[in-house]
Amino acid sequence: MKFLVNPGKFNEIADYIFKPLLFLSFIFFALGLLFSFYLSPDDYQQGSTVRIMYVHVPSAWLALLTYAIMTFYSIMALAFRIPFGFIFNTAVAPIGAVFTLICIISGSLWGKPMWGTWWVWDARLTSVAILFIIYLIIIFMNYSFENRIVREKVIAIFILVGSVNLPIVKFSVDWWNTLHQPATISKLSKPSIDSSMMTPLIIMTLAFIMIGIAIAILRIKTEIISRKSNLS
Amino acid sequence: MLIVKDLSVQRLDKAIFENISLSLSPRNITILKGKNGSGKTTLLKAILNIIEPSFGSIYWKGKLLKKNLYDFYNHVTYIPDTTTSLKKLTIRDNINIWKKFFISDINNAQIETALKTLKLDNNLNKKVGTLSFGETKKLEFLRLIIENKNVWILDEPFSNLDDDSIELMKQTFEDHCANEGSIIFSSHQNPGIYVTEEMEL
Amino acid sequence: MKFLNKIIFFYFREYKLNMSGVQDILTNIIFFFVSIFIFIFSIGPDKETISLIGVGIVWTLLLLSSTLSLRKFYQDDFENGNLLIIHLNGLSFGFIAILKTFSHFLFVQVPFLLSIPIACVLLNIANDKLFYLLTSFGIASLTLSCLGSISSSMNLMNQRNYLLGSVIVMIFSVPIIIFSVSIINMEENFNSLINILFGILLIVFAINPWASGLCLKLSLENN
Amino acid sequence: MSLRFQRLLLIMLTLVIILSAVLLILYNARENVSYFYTPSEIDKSEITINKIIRIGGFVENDSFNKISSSKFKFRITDEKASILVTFNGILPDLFREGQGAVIEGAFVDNDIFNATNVFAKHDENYMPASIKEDLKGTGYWNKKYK
Repeated sequence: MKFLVNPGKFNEIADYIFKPLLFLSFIFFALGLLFSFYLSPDDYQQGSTVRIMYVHVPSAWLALLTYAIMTFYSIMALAFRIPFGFIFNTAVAPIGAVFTLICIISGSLWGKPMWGTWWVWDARLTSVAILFIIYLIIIFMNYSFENRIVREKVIAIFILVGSVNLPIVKFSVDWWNTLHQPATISKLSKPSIDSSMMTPLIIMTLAFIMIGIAIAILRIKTEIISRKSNLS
Repeated sequence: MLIVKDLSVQRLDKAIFENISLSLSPRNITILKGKNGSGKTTLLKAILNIIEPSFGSIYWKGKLLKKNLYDFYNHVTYIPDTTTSLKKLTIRDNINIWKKFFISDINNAQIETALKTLKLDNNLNKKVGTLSFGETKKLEFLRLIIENKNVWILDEPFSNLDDDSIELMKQTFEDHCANEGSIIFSSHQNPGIYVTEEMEL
Repeated sequence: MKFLNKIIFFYFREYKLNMSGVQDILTNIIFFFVSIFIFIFSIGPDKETISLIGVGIVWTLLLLSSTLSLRKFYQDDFENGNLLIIHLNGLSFGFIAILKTFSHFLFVQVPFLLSIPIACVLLNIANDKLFYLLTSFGIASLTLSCLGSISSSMNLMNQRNYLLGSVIVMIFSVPIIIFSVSIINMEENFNSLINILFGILLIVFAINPWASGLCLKLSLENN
Repeated sequence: MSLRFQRLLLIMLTLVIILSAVLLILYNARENVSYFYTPSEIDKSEITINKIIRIGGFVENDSFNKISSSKFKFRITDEKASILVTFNGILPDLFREGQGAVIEGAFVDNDIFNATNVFAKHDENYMPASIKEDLKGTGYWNKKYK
């Protein structure tokens, strides 16, 4: 597991898995699209609109997951002095922001026909909007500091402070009355989704994860190179 | 008392200085000489435990500095190359603040003689912001008297000082030395101060 | 005892410093009132509308005026080396952050607290709401001071993007605003809402010395 | 007080504060960040006329009346209390009797709520339309699926 903290080792492994990963992610993405458009049934309630879920839910999961991993790397970087954590944070924040944006856009596209509105300020939607802005602040911070050492450490501290928002996003639908429905899939209980709709959801999630990892590999490699040549 | 062993500081994988060793005991005056950007301030900050050294260690009274930091801070006065006196306040206010904040046991008469020798006693009610650069610099040195501590760490104390003031500092340094004190200061050249150790950076 | 003395004289220093720049604090308050005038003029003379959105206006402006002065939080003491001197006098960075936060609360937020009643008269806010507004702002303003400490210590070395500090404070103050505005709208839930606000204050207050202390050390280290 | 002792003090302080803060919030946060009220939460005696609020619940069965092409009348219920709602506008696709809904508007008098916005609320269950027919046929259709 050393490649998760060591830039050199990371480069080795990344070169090794990048092409197969890209290939696999394309296959999964195609398969996922096929499943979500043709091979999955209409919902008993929402009809065809339910297919937005196959984009919305994976992107929402990944937006949260990305931030959680960034939090983990920030702790590693600050507490155990592992500089790879800083590289990871710089490289991955825009990916998380894009996933959050996809989640927000697909969500409002879904909300208009189903709820009758693009956007409401309930607890879930507000906390996701805050998550998006936190991502944006992280990205902007990358361009605001002259001094690299200060910059990456301040960003790591900011990520830690901002991680307070994560449980709020996740549990807002359980804690409070929201227009957004509660979680369909949680660890504690049997998912309340039919297996014929679960399949495309899982395939799409895998596809999203693989695309995310592939872009992350590219960005982390660029970041490592630019640091070596002291460009930033 | 203070021993610096093989100290190196790196930033972004570039060494700012390497393998510096020095020791400071009572009655010692050490000068750090070097060009701009040679890492004089960085070394002083490393000694003050503000900058984490990449390699090497610092000892204070036989213990690692990190383990004995509070005692070290109780014995050291640091004068940075910036103006720490508050520009919006008068000289008198500044002196009052310092006296209280550093819980100084110096009495007013001593401070007054110091002010007189620094030739600052005429404009006690003047705001620091209106003083000339040399005068503010001299005001900074008043903190050495007020804090009344053993080890003085001074960053570029002689920039912008006229010859009279430098002569005065010379005298002050010698007095401090005679009082079992010790001094480290950085300067790009020695203005004729008696030093026991010279360090080229 | 010596530690207590240091704290007391830290505040003596802060008091002197703030009193010498008392016009800065007054400018903040003038900004607050001028913005209220602008709001009143731009909305028009309809008293109903103004009193309806009055609480929101007060909140927005309080947030704006206290974030606009954020740059002064640590910047002066950082640049002229006083932060270092204070630390060398035996106060850890975490404690400096706590002390500074209270000082900001005392010298920047409390004047606002005192000027809220006048703002209420200008904005036609009912007198019985004043009590709720004052209590909620009393708690929330200390929270804002803590957030301000975190954000301004983060941005000490930020020489390009000054507004970022304000954005950080504002984004984290969203829950505070939500709860304090609902205090005014739902008076029957007063106690539990105040408790929540207090809980948020405690969390931010606990994070503050660690985050700010780390950022202060970091900025001094690399200055 | 040495710097290490200050650190220790800070750690203890932080732990105590965080603990009490979490307890405070958990005890109080439950009912307060609601996006809407349920009909039974609304106290009939304390209705403020013309104050804009949101009410969430289910559209009561057999209560939906179409007055004109864009004027509707229905009741919102949570099985304990119900409220008569009038609405002038376009309803979302998902809106039907038995469906969850959140309405935004104000009471025009003590009994009638005039909605300015109607949002449909769907639940967390997803299931193919064909299966619903099967379930209904065999009698396994759970009434809870709204």
